Amino acid sequence: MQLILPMLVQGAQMALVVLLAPLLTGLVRKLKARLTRRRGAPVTQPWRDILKLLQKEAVVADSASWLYRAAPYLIFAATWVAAALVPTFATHLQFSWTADLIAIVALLGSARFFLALAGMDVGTAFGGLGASREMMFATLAEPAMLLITFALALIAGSTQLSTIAAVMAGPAVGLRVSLGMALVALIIVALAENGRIPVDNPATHLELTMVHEAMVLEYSGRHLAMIELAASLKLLLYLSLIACVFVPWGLAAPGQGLAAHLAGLLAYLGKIAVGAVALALFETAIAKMRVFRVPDFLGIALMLGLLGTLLLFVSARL
Amino acid sequence: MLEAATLLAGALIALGPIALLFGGRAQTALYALTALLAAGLAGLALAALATAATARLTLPIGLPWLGAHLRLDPLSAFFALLLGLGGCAASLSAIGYFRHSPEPRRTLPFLPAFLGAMLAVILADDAFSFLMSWEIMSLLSWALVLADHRAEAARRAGFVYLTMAAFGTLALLLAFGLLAGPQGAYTFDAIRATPRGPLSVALVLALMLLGAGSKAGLAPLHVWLPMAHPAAPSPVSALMSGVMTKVALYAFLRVVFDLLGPTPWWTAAALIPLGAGTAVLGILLATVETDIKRLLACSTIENIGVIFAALGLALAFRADAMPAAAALALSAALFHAFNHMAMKSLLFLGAGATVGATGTRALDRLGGLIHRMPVTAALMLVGALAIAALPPLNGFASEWLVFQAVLLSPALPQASLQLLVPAAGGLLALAAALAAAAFVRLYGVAFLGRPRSPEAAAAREADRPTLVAMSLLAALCIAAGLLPGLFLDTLAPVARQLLQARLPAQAAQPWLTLTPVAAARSTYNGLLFALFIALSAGLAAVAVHRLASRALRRAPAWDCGFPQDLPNSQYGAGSFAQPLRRVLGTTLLSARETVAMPPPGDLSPARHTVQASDPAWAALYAPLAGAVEAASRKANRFQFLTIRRYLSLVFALLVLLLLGLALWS
Amino acid sequence: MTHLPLDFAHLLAGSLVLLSFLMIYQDRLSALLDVFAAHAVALSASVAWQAHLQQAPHLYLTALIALLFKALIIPMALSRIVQRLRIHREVETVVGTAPTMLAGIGLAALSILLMMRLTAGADPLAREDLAFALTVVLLGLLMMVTRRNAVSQVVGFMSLENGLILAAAGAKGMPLVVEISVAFSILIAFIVIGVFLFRIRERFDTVDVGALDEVRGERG
Amino acid sequence: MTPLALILAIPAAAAALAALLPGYRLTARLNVAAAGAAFLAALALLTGPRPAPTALFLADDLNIVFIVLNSFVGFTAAAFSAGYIAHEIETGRLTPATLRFYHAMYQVMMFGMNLALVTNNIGLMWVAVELATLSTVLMVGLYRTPEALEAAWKYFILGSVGIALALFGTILVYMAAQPALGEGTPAMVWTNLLAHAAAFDPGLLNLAFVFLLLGYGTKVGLAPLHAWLPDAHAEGPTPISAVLSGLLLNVALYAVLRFKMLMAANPATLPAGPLMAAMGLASLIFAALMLYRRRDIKRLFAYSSIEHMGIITFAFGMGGPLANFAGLLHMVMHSLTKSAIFYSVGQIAQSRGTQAIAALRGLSVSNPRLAWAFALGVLAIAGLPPFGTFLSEFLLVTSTFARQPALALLLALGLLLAFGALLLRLTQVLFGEPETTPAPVRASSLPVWAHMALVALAGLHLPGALVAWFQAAARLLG
Repeated sequence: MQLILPMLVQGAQMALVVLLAPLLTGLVRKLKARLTRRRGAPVTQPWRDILKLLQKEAVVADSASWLYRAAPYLIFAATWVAAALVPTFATHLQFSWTADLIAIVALLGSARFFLALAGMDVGTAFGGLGASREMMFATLAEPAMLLITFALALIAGSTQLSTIAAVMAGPAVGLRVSLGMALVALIIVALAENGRIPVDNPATHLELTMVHEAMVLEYSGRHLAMIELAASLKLLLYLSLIACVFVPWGLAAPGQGLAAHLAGLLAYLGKIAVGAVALALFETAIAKMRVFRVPDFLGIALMLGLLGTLLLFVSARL
Repeated sequence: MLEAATLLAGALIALGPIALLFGGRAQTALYALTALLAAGLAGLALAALATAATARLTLPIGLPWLGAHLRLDPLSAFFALLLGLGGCAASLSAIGYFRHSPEPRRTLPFLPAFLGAMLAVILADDAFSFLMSWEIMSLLSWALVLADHRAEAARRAGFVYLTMAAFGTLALLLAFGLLAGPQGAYTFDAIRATPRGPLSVALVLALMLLGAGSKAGLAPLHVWLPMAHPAAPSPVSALMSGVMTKVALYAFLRVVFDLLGPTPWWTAAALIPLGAGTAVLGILLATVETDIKRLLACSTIENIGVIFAALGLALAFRADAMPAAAALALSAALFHAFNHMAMKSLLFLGAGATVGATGTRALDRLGGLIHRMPVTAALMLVGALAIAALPPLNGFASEWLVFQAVLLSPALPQASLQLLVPAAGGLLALAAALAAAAFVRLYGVAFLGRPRSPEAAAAREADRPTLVAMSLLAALCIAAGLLPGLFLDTLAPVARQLLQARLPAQAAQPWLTLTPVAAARSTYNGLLFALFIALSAGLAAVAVHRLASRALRRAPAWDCGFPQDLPNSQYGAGSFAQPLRRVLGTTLLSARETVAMPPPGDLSPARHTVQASDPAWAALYAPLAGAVEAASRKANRFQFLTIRRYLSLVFALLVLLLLGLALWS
Repeated sequence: MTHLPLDFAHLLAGSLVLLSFLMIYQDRLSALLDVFAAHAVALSASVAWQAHLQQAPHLYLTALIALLFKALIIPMALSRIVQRLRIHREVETVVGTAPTMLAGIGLAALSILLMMRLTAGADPLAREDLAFALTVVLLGLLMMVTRRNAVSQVVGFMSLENGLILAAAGAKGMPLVVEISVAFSILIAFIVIGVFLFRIRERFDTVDVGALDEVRGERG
Repeated sequence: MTPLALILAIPAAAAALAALLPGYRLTARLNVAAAGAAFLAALALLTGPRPAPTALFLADDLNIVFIVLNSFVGFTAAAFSAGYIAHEIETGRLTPATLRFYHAMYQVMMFGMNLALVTNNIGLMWVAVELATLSTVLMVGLYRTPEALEAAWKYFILGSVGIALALFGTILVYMAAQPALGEGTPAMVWTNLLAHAAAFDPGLLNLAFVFLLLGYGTKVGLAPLHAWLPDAHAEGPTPISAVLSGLLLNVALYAVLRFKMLMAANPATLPAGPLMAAMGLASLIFAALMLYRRRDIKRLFAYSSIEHMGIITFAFGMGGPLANFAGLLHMVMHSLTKSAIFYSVGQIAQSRGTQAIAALRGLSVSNPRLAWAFALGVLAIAGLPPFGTFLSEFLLVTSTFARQPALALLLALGLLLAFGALLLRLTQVLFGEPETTPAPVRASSLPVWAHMALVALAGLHLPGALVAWFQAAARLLG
């Protein structure tokens, strides 16, 4: 039991995130449609798209190399592994010790690295455009993420997500300004990393405003399916991350029974749903920014992350 | 073992004159012999690290009444290992690289001797032998930089390089003067035994930062590095960036961590921002650089910055009696130094292969090389991933350790350090993210896309020895990324020697998980990471191919329906850098874009020019050069005086001295 | 012992200084050469008086050499050169005569100050002699520095040497070696100067040293 | 004859012979033979028993360093000159008659320098230094070009003023010594002077030192008394440039050192060391700046000689066992290296037919061997290892920094400035594409390589006996 349960939890989570991710995307789209008084496609539409794409023939540009064809699988795998390591409904994942928060973020960086390379592989203007902008956003988002990590680690004394979640769920933390700042910063980073409004518009194919879509413009068929799936997974991952760190209640702890795990799962689904609603509301309420306004936006996250960290020192001194 | 290492150093140095005599005839044999000796050195160093013993030897050369003191301890053994591995790969690659060199005498004698001189620096145990080897090392690398002496840029680079090297040596000379005292106690043992006050510590530290820092490429003394490293032939660039900067690091470690004795905490406050700033500046320069080898050299500056920041942390922890944390920071720095040796050598060799195949260093004339040079491209991908600090490769493993050390800083008692370190951590993260951008750019522009010039379209795969050397280095990168614990255990004796502390034994951890402090705090397992990714990617691919479609059709690129045939319509090096140049470069690099648009009706092409410059040039070097120029122009008037005026000078001095005498008595 | 011998030596040395000042004051080459001849005569007298005081017969020889060479031969030779080379008859000065005189007075003050402060314990005769000698040396240098044409510079140099001989003669019992060497060096100096003047005359149209300086390897 | 007497007799006899013998080939051989014999005599003096000091002559640890160095470089310069001069005859720059004069003057100069070094009488020393100076004046003007004559004239005028000042200083020393030592020769014997210096009038000694420093300092080439030096080096025959830089400057410095020791022996005098250190530093920095705008390669190295004399004077000015040792060593290394450089420069100039740096480009392509010799020489003079200059600069900089940090910083600044300039010119000469095809070189490369080998050997391993000897000499200097 001591060994099997974490293994089971781990397996369940891996399956769960893959299944859930396209549904989350579908849910957000649906909610946004409803908010703009459209009926919208069903929640399962992303899944249908993916399955459809998987069946199709892949059209690859003449100038594309092997990297172009391998990248979608690598991107998917890296994102999946990262998502599998963020506690969703239980903290005691079998392999949670494989990576801490920094490594998870870096793994997403690896995925982005391959995505950007794939965007440049065909040798078109759009791919490069998307890649260069994506890397610029990441350049600012990553330090912000590290400072958020720093603030969290300062409170929890650890960068292991399970430990952080356990500490945050405990009574010792309380309400802190720093945490609020970290939360806001994390949300900003999440918006940027997932190419959501106001940083990027996942629904656009308007040439000059594309970032993520520009990179994957040449992809088709199963390759596109893998990339879409990876993008959905990434969104889910960030929501799970926010949920796990800032609302860690309901997470099943090691040694608890099946009921606790089921409760955890329900709580998790609830949290994700709330997150989806919040995201849809936010995206509907706000307009997309110009590309060169985004650095200022991300700069806010950077400042908040730094302030959050420094304030912790101040409060610790007081 | 020290005797063997000394013999190796002697043999390598002796190979220089031998090569000079034999000329180009035995080129392959000589480079192969060099590679063999270097490999032997690596083995020897590994054995010495394993035993962690300290050996001493005195040779009757060098300073007359002192002799040359040599010593092999874990610290020097670790750097000898770096040197052996880097030297072996570079010499291997040299076999192929120089095979068709028109003037073999311009590199052949210097390369082995350069390795030997670096080894001598590492083995030296007194100030004189140390500085002598140090300067010989600079001199030989200078000769190598000038191998392509017909290029004006190389001559200029050589001049700036050796002048900076002389500056550094003078700083070291002063530092050792202070350490040795007026009686001239030049042996390291004597220096170690002398207690010193805070002023002296501060001076030595400042001088070491100038001396070793200028060699390593610490800002603002880094300007020579992007000039000199690329100007040399690529195997030499690999050695200079991969190994020689580490020798500079060794000098810093030896003096500040070993000879200087306890250092106050504020030494760290000086070092950490310097390192973090260097990292950001270096990589920012790399993101706008359009010359493939210069880009790599700028990235060297970044990594040196990271290492120095980690060393600063180690100093802080040591000063505050936190040996375990200090050992973590030091191990992170050393591990990163090792990783950088492997990945930067790999990248430089690959860049050399690229330049050799296309005849150009301009990124904007490359493109699509992944089709023409598949092996080089694959190996370069490993290097690019590694240096961009991405898991599961080795660059990430060491940067992760650095961040772990950063995360331990809240325990430091000094408020200024508490505030400084998180900010520095943010800068390091910025540098890592920028590195990813820089290497996506390098790899994407040079190896992916379509060829931008006929040379790139006709490129051929690199020569076999270079590919072998690159494969070795790539294997090192992968091994250090997947099994960082084993590497960290290997360098534990160094931390124990310098700090009397070490990391927890990594080999004992379950699954060889990297556990710098405690399992509950932070762990990372590169092996499992890689395994998971490989498994899930493989699984996904197999599943998709089996269960869904495997049909594939080649077609022209879609490109939103308006495909452009011209290869220049691709994103190039300049365009890729544009967002970052605008966001960060405008202020930091005073980047400017100007568009000269012809008036309506005029058929001449519009011009878009981009300028970006290293702020250190404008702030420091240009005024200095101007001052020397002005002073020499003023002084030069004394060459054109009449005899009467010269006599007036004599007369004036006489009267002055007599006046002084009258007033003095 | 009365003060008389001392005073006389003092007087002679003082006259040398006075003549040095007179030389600075001259603005014509011929007059300058005349004053220089007088300078040499004064030197000769001074050395002879020292020979008498110190009972050092070899100093008479020195006095004689000074009289013959410096008071007669050299001024004559130089005026021949001036005539033959058709050199400007004026002494070309760098700064005006008056500032030069002022500077000379300053130098004299300096050397006297030096002697008074430094050599309080020394033999008074030697001391005052030395003060005057130093003044003459410095004035000679001053003349070399403030005159443009070669002939007056040569004269300045020779008056400087006169100062040296004055000092040497004043030093009690200074071995003969020195006097001979002084004479010797002046001889060689003059010969070589003559040789060079000759060559310079051959190649350039003037012995103005300033014109010589136009040629130099570093320009152009 | 004793070795001491031989050192003087050989050049004197050779000078007379050379003036009489016909044919430049014969006199050239005589020149080499005499210089070689003098070198052997110097070695005999070094290894044999030291003669006791007499009223005229003296041999102690200090001046034997100078004598051996002097006769060695004199010998190699003569050997180099033999081949060099033959080329000058071929190109018609010199005539056989001038050469006879040249060889005679060479030996007169050697005689003068040796006399200055071995004499125990400060008056005689003065005579000897002037003799050496005047003979070199004549050799500088040997080519009779306007430039050469101008250089000789400048050298002569400035040298004469130096002569006069030094003589005045010598007279003052005598006057200071005369009350204590009595009238006549004993008051001019250096060993006597040193023994009784404490009883001398300090004021007079101070005054004397000012004049001696300026007088002999002119010969040393200390700024701002240096003006004659660059032109004399640049316009004279190259072997003479080598001898000037390698020897004459040292001899003048030797004179200054002797008087510095005298000053040090009287505690009431002003400190001579700081004065010398200041002048040395000024020369170093000034010459370093001057190096930047040189177009003539010989003038470049002439300024470098000023720079190094500055370093050496600074070292002796600092005093103390380490700095004095460094100063002595640096002086020897500088003499060997600088003369080797001038030999190389002579060969290069003969090969290319010009001394203009801009026209010497691409030497490493056209004459690789020459380029190696030249490059090693320049790197050595710039103070790089493995040469002895590095050893001496190492000792000097480290020991100075531990005692006087501010001075060491200035010293380092000067060294760096000079390094930059030399490197700039070295790069310019060695690299790039050569403009012209080189002419064959006649002069022997053996002296260059012999010197460089010695310098490299000194940097790697100084024999213990040599070290003990130099340390003893350094102790003499206080």
